[in-house]
Amino acid sequence: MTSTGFEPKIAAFVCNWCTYTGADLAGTSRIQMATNVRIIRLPCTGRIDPLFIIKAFERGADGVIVSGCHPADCHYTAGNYHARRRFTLFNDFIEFLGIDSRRITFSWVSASEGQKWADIVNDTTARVRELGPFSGYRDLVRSGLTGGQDAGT
Amino acid sequence: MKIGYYPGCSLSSTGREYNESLQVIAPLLGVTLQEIEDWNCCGASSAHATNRQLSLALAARNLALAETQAIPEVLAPCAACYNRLASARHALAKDTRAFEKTREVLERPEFSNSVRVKTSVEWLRDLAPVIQKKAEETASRSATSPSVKGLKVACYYGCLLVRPPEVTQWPTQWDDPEDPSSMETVVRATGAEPVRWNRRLDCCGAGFSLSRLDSVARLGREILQEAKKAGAQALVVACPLCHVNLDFRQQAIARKAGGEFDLPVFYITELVGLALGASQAQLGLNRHYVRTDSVLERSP
Amino acid sequence: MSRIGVFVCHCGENIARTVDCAAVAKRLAELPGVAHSVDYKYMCSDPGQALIKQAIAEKGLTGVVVAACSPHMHEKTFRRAVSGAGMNPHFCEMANIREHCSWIHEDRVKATDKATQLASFIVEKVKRNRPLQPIHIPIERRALVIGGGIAGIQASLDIADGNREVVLVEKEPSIGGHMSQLSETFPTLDCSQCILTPRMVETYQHERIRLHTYSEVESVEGYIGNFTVRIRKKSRSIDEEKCNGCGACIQACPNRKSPNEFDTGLGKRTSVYVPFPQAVPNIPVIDRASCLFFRGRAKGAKKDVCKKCEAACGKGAIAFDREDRIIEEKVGAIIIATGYQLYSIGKEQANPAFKGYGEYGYGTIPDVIDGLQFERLASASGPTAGKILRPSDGKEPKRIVFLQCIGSRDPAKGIQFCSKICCMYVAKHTMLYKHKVHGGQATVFFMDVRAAGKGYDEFSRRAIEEDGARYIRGRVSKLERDGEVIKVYGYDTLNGAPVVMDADMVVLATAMVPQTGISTLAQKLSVSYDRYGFINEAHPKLRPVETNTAGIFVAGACQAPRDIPDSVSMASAAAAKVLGLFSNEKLEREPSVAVVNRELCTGCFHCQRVCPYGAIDRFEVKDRKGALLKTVAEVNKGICQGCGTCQAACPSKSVELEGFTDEQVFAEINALEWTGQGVSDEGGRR
Amino acid sequence: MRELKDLARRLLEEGAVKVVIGYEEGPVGVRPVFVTRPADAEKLVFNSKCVQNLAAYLSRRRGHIARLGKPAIVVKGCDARAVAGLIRESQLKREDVVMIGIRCGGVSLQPSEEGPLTPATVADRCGGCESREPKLADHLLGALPPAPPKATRMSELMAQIEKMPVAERFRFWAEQFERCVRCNACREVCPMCFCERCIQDKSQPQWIETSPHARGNLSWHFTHAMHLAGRCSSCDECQRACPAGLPLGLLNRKMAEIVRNRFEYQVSDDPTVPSPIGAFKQQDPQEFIK
Amino acid sequence: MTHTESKKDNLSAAIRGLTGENVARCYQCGKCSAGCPMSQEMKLKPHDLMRLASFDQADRIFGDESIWLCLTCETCSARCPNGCDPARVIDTLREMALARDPSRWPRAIGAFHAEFLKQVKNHGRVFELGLILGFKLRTGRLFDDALSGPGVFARGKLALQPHRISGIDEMRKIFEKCENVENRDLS
Repeated sequence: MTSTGFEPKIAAFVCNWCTYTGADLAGTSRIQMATNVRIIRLPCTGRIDPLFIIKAFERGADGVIVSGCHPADCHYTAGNYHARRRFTLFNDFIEFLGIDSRRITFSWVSASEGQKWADIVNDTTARVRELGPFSGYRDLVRSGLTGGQDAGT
Repeated sequence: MKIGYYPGCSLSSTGREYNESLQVIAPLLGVTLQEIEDWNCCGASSAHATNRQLSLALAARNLALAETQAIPEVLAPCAACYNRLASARHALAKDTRAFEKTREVLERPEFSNSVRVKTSVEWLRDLAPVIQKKAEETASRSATSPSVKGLKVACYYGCLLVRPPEVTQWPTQWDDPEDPSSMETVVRATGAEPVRWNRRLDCCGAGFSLSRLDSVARLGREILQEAKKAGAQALVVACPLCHVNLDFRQQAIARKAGGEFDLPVFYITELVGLALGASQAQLGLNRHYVRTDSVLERSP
Repeated sequence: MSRIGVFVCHCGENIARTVDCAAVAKRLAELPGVAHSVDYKYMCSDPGQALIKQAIAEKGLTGVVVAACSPHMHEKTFRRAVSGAGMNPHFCEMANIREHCSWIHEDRVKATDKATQLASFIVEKVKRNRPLQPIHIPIERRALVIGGGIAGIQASLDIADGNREVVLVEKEPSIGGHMSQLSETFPTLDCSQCILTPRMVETYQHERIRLHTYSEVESVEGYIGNFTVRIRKKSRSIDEEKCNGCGACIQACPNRKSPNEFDTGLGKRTSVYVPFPQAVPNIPVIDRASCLFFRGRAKGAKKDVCKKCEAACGKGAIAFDREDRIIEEKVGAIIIATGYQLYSIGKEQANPAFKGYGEYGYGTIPDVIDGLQFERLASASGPTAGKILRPSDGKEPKRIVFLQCIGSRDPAKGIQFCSKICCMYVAKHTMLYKHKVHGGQATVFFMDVRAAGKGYDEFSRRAIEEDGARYIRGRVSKLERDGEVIKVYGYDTLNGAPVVMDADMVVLATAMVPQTGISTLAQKLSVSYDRYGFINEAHPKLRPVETNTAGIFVAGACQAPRDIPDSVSMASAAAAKVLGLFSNEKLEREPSVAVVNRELCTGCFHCQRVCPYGAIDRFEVKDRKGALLKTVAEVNKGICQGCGTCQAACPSKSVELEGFTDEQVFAEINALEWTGQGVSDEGGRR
Repeated sequence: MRELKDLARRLLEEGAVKVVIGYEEGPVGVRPVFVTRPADAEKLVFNSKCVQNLAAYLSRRRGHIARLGKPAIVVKGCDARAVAGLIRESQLKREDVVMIGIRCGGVSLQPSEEGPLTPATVADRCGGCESREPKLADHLLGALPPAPPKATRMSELMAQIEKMPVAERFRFWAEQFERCVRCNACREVCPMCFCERCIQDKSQPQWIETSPHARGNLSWHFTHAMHLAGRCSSCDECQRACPAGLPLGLLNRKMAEIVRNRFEYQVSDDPTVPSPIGAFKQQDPQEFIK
Repeated sequence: MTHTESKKDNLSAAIRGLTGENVARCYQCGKCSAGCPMSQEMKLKPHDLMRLASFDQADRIFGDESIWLCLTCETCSARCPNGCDPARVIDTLREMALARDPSRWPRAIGAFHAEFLKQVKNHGRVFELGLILGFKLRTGRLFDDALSGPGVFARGKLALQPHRISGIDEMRKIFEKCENVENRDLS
């Protein structure tokens, strides 16, 4: 379902050292991008519990971005490696639950990759706009409704 | 043991004796040469200088033929041919775009670029133990036949044999591109003595053997002078172009330099042949311009 | 009920241009728990900060949200401001509506909505912030310095003179490092040993410097302020207490054939030896590899051989059976100053990433030497007593060719960096040569002359203008041994002609690379290093002498190619950092660290497995009678860096990262629902 | 099973253990029993109905059992994996439990299931079981019976779900989760659920919506599966215990498969082999990360 | 040298497109020219060519015969410290020169290449006697040295009959295609 004029709400969980700083750089370089993303700053991707993503969907997010330091660049040396394993489980598992993983973007964005951050933001926004609101998921609260018609997609 | 064989144009004419001597020693070393059927010129030394795609295609056709004739490894005695085939193989392996284009040009979609190319030097280097053994046997058998024992020779690799490193050293480094030793190993196996000298890797200018005689003369002179200075009685080469330049042109060069060199130039295969007791005629030594028998008799 | 104050900054036009700051303030005022919400042109200005302090006082705020630039920009500023008003600084947070909003959007309406929501996130977070007190860790106020070259010596002296104890570890038998091998130093041409020796002695005699020569760092444990270091004191086979450095053993030693390392193999030494006359300490070492006695033992000889040194020693200080000893030192800070070594052009390379120079004969041509060897030839205390003579035949070279950038700036050989000091020491070499061999001709092949530094360019020009060194711009293609001489095939790119010349000696300015084993040491210290093994600084510009591990600093050529003045200033800088750290008895640390809830912790120790710093210990919970109830995780606040990986790993969430608790994060997530739209007038929509 | 009874009695008499956790015949099939008096050792049985995974009774949450004193426990190969898990995660010291291992020929879906095992009645985990002999056990009883028949229910259902287009799959699970009443039987019976306080009960902040609607239920079962990644001993007790008949075993099975494919790890009964979650390799897969 | 700033033909980009060689990598150390056996005869030495190429000075390069003096001994490429491949670049420059204007060939060298390739095209292999004669006709160098004279035949060094390979049609095809391919690429 692609609702015209629909503006997706996208939550971004980013690490403080690489991606948040990368996003700052995008700002200082005045790189224009979609307004749909709301950044939530965390110290490290290692801090990110996959359930945050589920929570975000519960609270009305239509898409989620998760981003941190590239492997080997972690400010805390290994946080992102542990995060990566969790993300792998999450990514493969939600597919099985029928949650469309296209609603979630995992990425590594370094402090110097302002442009990459902008691209991630724009691509994700465009993709999620295409997929439409994630009402199917939110509507799971209304019982009787089984299906959240094409909630997946 | 069997190995594919790509003679190349020169070995059927100016470099005949290279081919002949190779044909003589191969069986003596227990190797059968399987010539690639209907091989074509590798394109050296004009194609690469004028049309890259052509140089790739010409070389690749031979590699493709080898593949279809189930030849995993090809011996390319001519250093120029070796360099062209090896370069092409390397380029096609590294550059998929070129690879696809070449397959399309050849109209040989099945071509997979799997054939490895070897120089006669690498090939003989690996056979050095065999050569040494047989050489000693021959020596003990017939003291009469001209021996190369103790003959002081300057090993001349020329420019193309080990260059450029990323090509000739690929997929495996068969010798050090700046300080090679394979030729010396072979020479020692024959009983001759390699001398230390400085021009082993310098170009002799053969590419211009027809078009720029002065350059050729200059480059040839430097090589011959250095070899003589190092006390060499003869040069050993592995490239017909080098041979033409240093043997056929030697007199001309000497005339320009105002002196005499009288430095026989052996193909490495000829040297091995002599050590294995083949006759000078068999090996085609009579085709040389600079007489070879003198040094052979001189050497004890 | 919390009373949050919201302060929306215009940042002049930077934010106001695309965000309707007034509207943002107005809308946020509607948020439950927001007691005060205003906008102002420059929040970071003094009046701006005053505005905040005033509001805290007057409105009795419990938290402050500044919607302005990136927290990386001004978080400290505003936290300082609120604590100035008596509020715990951790009740103040920033919403980034500049870098993350006004600067990257044009649509005023959307930007205003977004700014509002970003700020609301932080409001919700701050509502749940807790007062955090800085963490204090006791500091062991002694420093470890690894490496006794000029950098290590300087750092040690500075710290010791600053009234703190220093443990100095040097792997060679004497301190002094490469500087002690140099003849004279640029740009002043003063004798290296004349300026170095006094400092070596001072180091040795300093009451607050504990010197461990011929020793190496075995292991390092702990964290900033509290390191435990184990040091291997290699056996000199000499009793250091008894030895008085008379040298009788050296006189007695019959085996004089070992190459002299200090003279870069140009000279010979005995098996029992002091590396050089001014060695500190002046205590010999027995080189077990070459000593007849030890070789005899190794061969399993029935009875001991030689022992002439033992006989000669009046003090009975020869101790053949002395073995290595491991000692332990507690320190609060560490300075790495292990220095460099020279890249060699040989076929075999210590670092597999490097290649040798076949075109220069792989180092087989006897009269092709490196810069350090030339230093020894030029040095009065060297094997030739300061005469420039060829290693091959001891003749005086009339024509020396110097090649710069050997290895350096040569990616094909595996090294891309510029070694920085070669331009200068080659210039120096040409001068020394000229001064010693008047008729001699020095020729230099260079790519660029990089003489940036006080008096440096003047110096290198002098080599050309006064001392007649011939500088040819171009790399040399190959070196050939041609009987007595070395043929040099170069090219003069400035006059556009090939250059072929004969040289009696060729000196290679080879690249500076880190000492072998640096990576092992770096791993022991868990500091990062680059692909060459150079220690990485924490920030290339702003934290040049710190490493990425708190409490560990770096000085000298182990961080990058450095000359003496650079190394010394780095060393003093590192020392200053250490003294700064030591100026307090306790170390104050950012309080955002993990805390375990002992009630809830089940002790599965997932947290321990994922912690990048090993900051999680096991803690035994006992009842009053001392019976073990359970073992739970405990965070060592000294080590924890606050990444929060433990919290994500904890299934029951019984470990929480202060400053980023689940409550705070969830508050932000939940705020996704509140857009702030419609609560205000058409503020954002004009 | 004579040797079991004798061993149990001996252990109790000698005071080597204070309680033997095993199975006894009850009114409706076998049920767990906690034998503390040597005489009661006669109660103990082991047969193809002993489907329960008793390891759960070792977890610290069962304080009343712990208080009985050092336990011995009857384990099948699969149960041993759970015990190993508890040891691996320092919930239990190996020396603090006596494991009575029994060579297993498979068990039935339900403890009331009489008669020989058929593909219809055999428990889903038994087919192709590779750990019918609990290596970790202190005592290993019985001879190895013939391998059990293979049940295909789960694998078929799995295949079926994987064939579905994403949306349909979502609908399938939505329907399932809708039926969950959040009785938490799945949690109570799970041997690896030993948290002092389950995240589901965490209220400040609330991680998992407590009201039993499909969305809250999804986030609970999702979380449970995530927490079991690389830990689940795949005893399927959650599924057996579920009154609403949710195919919960599928979730854990899927997760186990992911862990196997991504990190080449399979939960074993060797407590010294650590789980891959909590470790990492520089070269871990990350094709899905931009 | 004065560089005209007009970038009308972006030579460096073209070279990079064809070979992947980034001529800007050349830092002008001159090691290539130092080792080049021909550099003393070239007006533009290898490193000059790299320099000019990186400044897109096509006219300067193609207006000079230096590129034709390269023997492709590849000493330059073997020893370049910064991983450039001048030999390859020069080959490419020669190709480009031809594509622009074949008449730019230095007579002798051009004649040689032309005759050589003609041989290969017609026979599949080089018929050296033909090559020599052809070359002489093209250049009119009938009497200077060259591989002729009785000696050569006496030694049986030159075959009198060209050998024609059976895949000759294939060869012709290859030539035609490549010529097109190249024209496409180089224009």
